[in-house]
Amino acid sequence: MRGNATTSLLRRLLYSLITIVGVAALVFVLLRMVPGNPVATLLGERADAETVERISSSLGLDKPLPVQFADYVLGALSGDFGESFTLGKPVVDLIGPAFMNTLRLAIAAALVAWVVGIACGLFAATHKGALVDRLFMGISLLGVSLPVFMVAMLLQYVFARYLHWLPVAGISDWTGYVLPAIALGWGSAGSVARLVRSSVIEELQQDYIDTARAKGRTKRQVLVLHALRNAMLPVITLMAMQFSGLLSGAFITETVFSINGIGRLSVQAITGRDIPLLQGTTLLIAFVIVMGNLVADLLYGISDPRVRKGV
Amino acid sequence: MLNSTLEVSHLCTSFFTDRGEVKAVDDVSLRVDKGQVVGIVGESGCGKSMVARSVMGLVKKPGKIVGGSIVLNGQELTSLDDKELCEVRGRDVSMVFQEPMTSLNPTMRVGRQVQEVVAIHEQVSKEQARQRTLEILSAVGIPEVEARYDAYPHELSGGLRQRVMIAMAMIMRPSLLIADEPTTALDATVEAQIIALLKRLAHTGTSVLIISHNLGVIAQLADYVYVMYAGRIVEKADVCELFDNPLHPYTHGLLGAVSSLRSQSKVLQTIPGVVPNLANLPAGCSFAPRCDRCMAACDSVRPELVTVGAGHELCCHLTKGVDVL
Amino acid sequence: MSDGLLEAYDLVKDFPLDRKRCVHAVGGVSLAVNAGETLAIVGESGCGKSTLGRLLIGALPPTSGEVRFRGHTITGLKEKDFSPYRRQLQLIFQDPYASLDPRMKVRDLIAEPLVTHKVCATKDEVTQRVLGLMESVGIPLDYLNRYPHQFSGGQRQRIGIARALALDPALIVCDEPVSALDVSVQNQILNLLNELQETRGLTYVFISHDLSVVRHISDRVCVMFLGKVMEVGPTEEVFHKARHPYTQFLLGSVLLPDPHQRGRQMRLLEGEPPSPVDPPSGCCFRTRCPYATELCARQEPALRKAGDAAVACHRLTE
Amino acid sequence: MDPSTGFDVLPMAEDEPGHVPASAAFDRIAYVLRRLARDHKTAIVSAVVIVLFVLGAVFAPVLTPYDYNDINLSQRLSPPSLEHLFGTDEGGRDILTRMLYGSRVSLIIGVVPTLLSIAAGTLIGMVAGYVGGKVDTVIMRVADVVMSFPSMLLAMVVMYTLGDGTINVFFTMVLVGWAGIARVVRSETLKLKEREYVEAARIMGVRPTRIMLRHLLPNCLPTIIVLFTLEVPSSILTESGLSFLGMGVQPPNASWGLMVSAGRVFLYHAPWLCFAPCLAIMVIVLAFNYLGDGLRDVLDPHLQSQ
Repeated sequence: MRGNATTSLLRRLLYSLITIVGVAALVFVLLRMVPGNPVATLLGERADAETVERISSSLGLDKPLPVQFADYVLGALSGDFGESFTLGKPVVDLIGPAFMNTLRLAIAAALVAWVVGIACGLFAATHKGALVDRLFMGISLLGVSLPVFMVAMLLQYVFARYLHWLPVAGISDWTGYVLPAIALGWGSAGSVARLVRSSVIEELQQDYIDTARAKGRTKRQVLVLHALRNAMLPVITLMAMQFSGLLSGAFITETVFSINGIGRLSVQAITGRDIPLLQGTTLLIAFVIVMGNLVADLLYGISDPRVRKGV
Repeated sequence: MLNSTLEVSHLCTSFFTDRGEVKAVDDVSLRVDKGQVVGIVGESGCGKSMVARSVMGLVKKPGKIVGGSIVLNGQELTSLDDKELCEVRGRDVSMVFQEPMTSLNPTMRVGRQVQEVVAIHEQVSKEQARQRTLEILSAVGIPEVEARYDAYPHELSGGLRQRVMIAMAMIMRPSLLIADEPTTALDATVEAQIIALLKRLAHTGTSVLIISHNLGVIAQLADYVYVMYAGRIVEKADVCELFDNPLHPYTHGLLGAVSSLRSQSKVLQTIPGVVPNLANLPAGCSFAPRCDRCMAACDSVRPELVTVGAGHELCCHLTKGVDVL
Repeated sequence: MSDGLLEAYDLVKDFPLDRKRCVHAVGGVSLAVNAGETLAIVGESGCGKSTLGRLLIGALPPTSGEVRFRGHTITGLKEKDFSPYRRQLQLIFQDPYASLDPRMKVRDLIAEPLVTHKVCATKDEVTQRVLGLMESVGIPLDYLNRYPHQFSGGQRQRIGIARALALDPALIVCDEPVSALDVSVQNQILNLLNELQETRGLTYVFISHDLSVVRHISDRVCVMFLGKVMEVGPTEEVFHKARHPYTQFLLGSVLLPDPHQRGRQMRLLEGEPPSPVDPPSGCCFRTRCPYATELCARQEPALRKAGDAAVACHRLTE
Repeated sequence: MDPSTGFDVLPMAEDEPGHVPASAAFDRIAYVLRRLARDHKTAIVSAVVIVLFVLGAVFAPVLTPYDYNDINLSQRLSPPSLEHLFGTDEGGRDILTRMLYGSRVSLIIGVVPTLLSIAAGTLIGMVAGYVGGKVDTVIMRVADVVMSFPSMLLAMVVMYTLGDGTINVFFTMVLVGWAGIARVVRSETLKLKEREYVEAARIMGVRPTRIMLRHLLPNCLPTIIVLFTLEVPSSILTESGLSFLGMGVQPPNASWGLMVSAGRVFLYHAPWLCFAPCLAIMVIVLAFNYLGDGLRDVLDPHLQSQ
């Protein structure tokens, strides 16, 4: 049994590794499909052919694609992701601090999403069909339906510009995280609430709930002691995947609130046509997502004895 | 009065669907005496499980008990609120379900699931509760209880799981055990084991209400039998009387169907047609469309239960004719 | 074994669980089905009886061993070569709710084998054949365009039977065809199967766990345990003179529908069923057998003739 | 007929009168509509809203006297009035007009790539699920790679390399979209494959392609329909987000996301610039989600809410 668990863990790790290499290769190929020489685009029309040539070869852009890719992977393994075209610094030095900003934002957003989402979902599930249920589900659908920029701008307008309770943009202290966290977490809260609700309702229809009731447990006890744990299994998976989503999907939130995170950096890299930087951020984001999926898998395995024993 | 553990009278349980009211249990009265094993027999969809659920107070929406009374050990259950019912459930009356596969919580160790019952109804230390759990687990015939205590349901065979369910139901020594098709999902050899176990339990003084579509199970276990058809009791009698002298055409047909399997005849006896849709019952006797002795009155007038012999009651217009006695 | 319609030689089927382990569903079964008879395969869940049924008609490829139909090997054939045998060998499923595509009408369900094997030249001919089949299994003809959910369990099973009959097969494997049905309806289906056998000269392999049904319908019985044949012989012989301990236990667990026979001592099997992933050495029943000896653990008993039956037990030879 | 094998006549439910259904599809659509009208009135309303949006997009030139790019600097940033129901933008262009034209972008981008992704995803997912083995492993690894990109980022990268333009937007969205659908269809196929009726067909000798077309596809259809109604709004949101970041539709073409982005600067002096397109996005996305919700309930494919 134990040997099984280890091999399945190893297999998953291997799959994750393959996925990351696949992502890296895809990014690499995509970015080199740009028509024309990126260096020429970067330097503008003023640059003469010789300069373009020189810079291209210093960047290794004149080598065949597989060689470039191998170079890149080898470099990446030793922590060298190249140097940003536009900002003139090593990519690592740029994405490191940016990632920390994004991480803090994601944690705050996850907190918002999960606390609100789980609470609303539970409440709706236990009052299925009642007015609160429909109200909460209506709001959660709104949560999934509103574009992030709209929520962000609305929050900014009301709480920062109009009421002056919180800063408009940028981060000087923790108050700076409040509005972006809500904007970013809003949609996730909606989907968590919906999943919690449907999962709890489904679990409450299982046969073992009758058994627990037949033992003399009250409805509330059955919910807390029996249904909740099992209902949370799919939710845990969703949350793990969501967290990586929050870490990687903050393009708009970071742009609206001027937070120097990975999302904003990626947007800058694209507008600046900065290949090394974009490569770095994309790879980081893909890595985060793959890790999120891996953690989701593992968490599910740990929390469900049926899966844990490899049956 | 004191002699009966359970007294159900004129119980009506209905489902309120968008096609209107469906009477799953329609004016059912039954009685389980102390130490007695009472069986309810009927085909799928006749409402027999709903009787059990009504007694346990576990009728799910959109179902509801709409009338009648359920008296357990002198206590009226239909007027209790959920909290009071919770005290009764598991302590005075308990239930074993059909599917041992899904009736146990998949993510909780079985020992804890059994022990939980004690924790709900008594103030005892964890160690004591554990001790009692181990005792009851071995009493229901589970080998290596210490190891099984920490097992998850999926690690046990179907037979062991049903034994765990029975242990759970019996740990508080309730006065009434309801077993709803306890062996339907099990293999023949395991079924025999579980029936033997239930027989043994019945001898310890617990009253048992056993619900089954299997006449073999009923014949082996029950002292007194109720036959249900389309939500109503159509015949009730002592077990030997019922098997020797079935009077209702439905009972007759059921027994005939089973016994013709054991006879040498090439063509088996059947009951034509299917169990009717409860939402759309005929005006008269529900069995009339399938009955080979159907008379004019059967289509329009609903028969009532009439005593036809010692402890033998029948719900059929034939009682009025000469055919019966 | 030469007069058999269908013969199986040392059929083995393993289902891999992961890289190392596998479920030994059927472990070396040889048997013959004679033309016109009903051979019942009985056993408890997990004994491999359904798998064996599927192996017999070529619905599953065996891990090893072979099946011969009228003397021709049908194992390992290409789809094109197997096609004519496919028409001769059909299956009726246990669950009449799951085995009919909910999105197809009765006419299409019954016509599917006809269309697949291009039996009929015209659409009219297909319809005629479908109507004929419906009549022979007792489905009112005006239900032609209904969907499965509009029928009861018994009616659906009739549709399943009509579909199995469509290609005029020689042999039908009935996989627990009545275990999902109520007693009264069950008998209707059994009567129908009997009637069809007489009128069409069918051969049945009847898989069931219900001994009273088996006793009624079969000519011969094959008792299986953990993928192996324990005992095989004429029905009356097996039921009256059960020789294998497992058969005895199986018969001893039958709950008689007769309250007067309550005193009869039921024979209860001890212990837990062994795992098909890791079966016991020697005789697979020995872990639960009260007569097990050291020989049983060492050596697997072969099927040996005993009266009209054949039994796989060491006790018999002593 | 022998009375002992007498035929069991199942009573027909009231809403299934004895008449022979004219056509399966028609019957099912009627049933779905009836159930929606009873239990999910919001879904019906949503369907109507969606139809209105479609009509608005199609008849935009007829519905408004202005052109979407009529610059009129004398009318800059004028608030909503009878003349300009939703006001005008910084170039004096009528916002309602621009919104109507913008809805063309949103609807086309919402629907067309989704249809393409669903077609591709269903095909790939069904083959992977039914064939299994190495084919399945390879397809699912590729899907994993695609799904490890946040769709927005992949869209941005593709736009960056291929340049913007409707075809490229389509291409990107299909490239991102098929994987998720393939995954759902695959798991549905795996489930259906185990059903006895599929086994029955296989035993009968029905060819794999026919099994997929006749048995798997029709039974996957409810799932696919619901997926469609859920994918459309997410595509609309992605497009609006891209345009908002300036990476989608380029001016002077109108797109809701682009209008919000342009109006952002004037949020405090002329909030109507953002208000109308925001509202439009919200309404159309909500409508699709509500419709999907209702359909999921009525068609009951076992999809978890996403």
